[in-house]
Amino acid sequence: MTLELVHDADAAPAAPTAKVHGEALAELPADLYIPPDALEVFLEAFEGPLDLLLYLIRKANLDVLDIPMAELTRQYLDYVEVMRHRNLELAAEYLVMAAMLMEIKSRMLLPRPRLAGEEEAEDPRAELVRRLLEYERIKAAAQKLDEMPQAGRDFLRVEVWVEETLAKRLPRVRAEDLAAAWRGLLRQARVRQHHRVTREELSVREHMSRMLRALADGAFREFTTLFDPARGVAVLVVTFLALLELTREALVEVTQAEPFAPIYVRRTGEPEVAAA
Amino acid sequence: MLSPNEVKTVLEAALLASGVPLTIADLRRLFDDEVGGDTIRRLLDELREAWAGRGVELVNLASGWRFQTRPEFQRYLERVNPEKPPKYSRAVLETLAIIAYKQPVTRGDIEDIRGVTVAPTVIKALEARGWIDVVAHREAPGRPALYGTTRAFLDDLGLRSLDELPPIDDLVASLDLAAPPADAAPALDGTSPADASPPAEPQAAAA
Amino acid sequence: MLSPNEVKTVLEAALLASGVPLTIADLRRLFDDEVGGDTIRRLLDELREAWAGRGVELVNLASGWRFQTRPEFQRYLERVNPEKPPKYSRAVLETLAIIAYKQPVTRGDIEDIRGVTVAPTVIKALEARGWIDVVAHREAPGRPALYGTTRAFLDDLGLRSLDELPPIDDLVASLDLAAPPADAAPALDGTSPADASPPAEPQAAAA
Repeated sequence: MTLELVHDADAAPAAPTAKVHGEALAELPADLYIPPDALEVFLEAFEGPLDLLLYLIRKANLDVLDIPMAELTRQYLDYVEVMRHRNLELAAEYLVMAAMLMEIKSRMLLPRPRLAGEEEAEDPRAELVRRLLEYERIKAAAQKLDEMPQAGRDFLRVEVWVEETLAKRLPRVRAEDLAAAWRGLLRQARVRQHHRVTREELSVREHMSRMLRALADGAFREFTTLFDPARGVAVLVVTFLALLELTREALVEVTQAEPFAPIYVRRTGEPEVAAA
Repeated sequence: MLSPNEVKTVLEAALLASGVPLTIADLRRLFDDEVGGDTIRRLLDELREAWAGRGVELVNLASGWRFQTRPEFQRYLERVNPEKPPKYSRAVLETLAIIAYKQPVTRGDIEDIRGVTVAPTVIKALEARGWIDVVAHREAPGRPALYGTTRAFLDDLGLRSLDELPPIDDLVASLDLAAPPADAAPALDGTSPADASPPAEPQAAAA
Repeated sequence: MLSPNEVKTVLEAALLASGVPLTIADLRRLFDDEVGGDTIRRLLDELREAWAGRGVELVNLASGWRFQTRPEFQRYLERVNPEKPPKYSRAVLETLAIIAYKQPVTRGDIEDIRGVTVAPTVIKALEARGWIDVVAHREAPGRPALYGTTRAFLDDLGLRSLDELPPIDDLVASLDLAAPPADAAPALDGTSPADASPPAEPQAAAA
């Protein structure tokens, strides 16, 4: 069995640490003697039999690709024995691994049959080696992941307060929503009346509202001041229609002292006292 | 020891990353209290000036300093905000539609068209939004308020005038409602008394 | 129409205000899609440069762009921000590494690699952090859940994709541990020594 010194210090495993009598213990003692107080801590420090095996291999500078099975198995069993003497609850995996190591060791002692035309039979250690290396790789990966900058630990997300007090979120309404609402109304009612609303009528109604606002103070207004010739004939006509409609609905009062005298218009009813 | 510029960089990073306002005492802790409160205050003022004209500003609140977006940028930000904007209920939308298309109308008119009572909260919601207001009172028992839409309503909907509301006469046609009943009355006549009452006394108007 | 500088100001405000990374599509919505993706990308690069040397940086992550503090400033920031994410045990970290590098994997696969049972709390801790989730179920007895890492995992580690994880192959270059096809029954051959890929011949490792 070869025993090569393959790994430098950088390959040394992250030694578990423990405190014994208040003093930090950086690594397992070489002779595998484990101070009783530290044992429990060490047991917890290993993530399982593979981790323990890797530790033993790396600590003794064994070649993981050519493991001296007898030596490794002995050390492993010693360790497990110490744990059992301490009556520590030993995870089943440790015992399964012990059995596996002994099986490999015994197979190593048997001559390997070579069949004609075939490659050399598989090394009994192959599967163990593969698992150890894969686990070691993952251990390294875990360490590298942990070293990467991590949100919340090594850097913080920037999330500036969004000031909403002045620009409060309000429902958005599109003109189409109104048309849809109207359509819904029509459908519901199957219309008791003829709710034909044309663009023209809308204009009239808009001017009705506008005129009522203009007359809000309840004062008389001269008829011509309600018209804005600058906006064109169509608007003049619509404004006039609005005035007629308002008169018909008794919302405004139109008065003329005598023919050709100025025509006055004013809102009917109380002025907008409540509006304030 | 950090230079004033380095201190400023740390202050900026801390304030940008903090979800809550930070007091001067908090900010001093960034430097293990090795930078004085006055220095920090001065650097905060410099920072505030440096951020002028950006979409985010540094403000001094009762509870400390914090970065916050300027309200003017809210309209952009809410477009990416996954949060759903609130929606008006059907009652509010229908009421608004009736006021928009049939103004000026009273609450009674709206109820006639909708066939249900209109809760005062519905009208209030639209008034609070500044989209409708009382344009007059109808000369009828109880002198009900007549509602119309406002300039703000047109602005908020991106319309120049009510003409730009989607026409709905073609809709009526599509619903086979084109042929009006022979005695078709204007939609709102139900509540509108045929005989107009005489005008009221002119009175001082409320501003 | 906004000028490029105005667009940049809005982009900056939106990114500073967003707790989650924003994609180019998200950012285009800021402007109702009226600014092209290329323009936005260019302005983001300008912004990133403008922030060079500050305590906060603009980064491009798996799920989009985000502002975050630079790790060099963490030692200051953690003095006012004592809240820290959990420090994970080796069991959690190794489980995470297996899922990250070998996904998708079942709990059984993880146990095969680590050689010990994986406590449910370990999986739960990673799920609670939002770093892993169930991506599918393997067609095998019991239909075990297959775990994979999430975008949040990449975001939290400042990565754009899994390719940017640190390579670990150089560690054991001599061994071919290439994962078997994903649909092969056990993703990790630990459970089936029979058809495991042949381990490398014992080689003299250079000291």
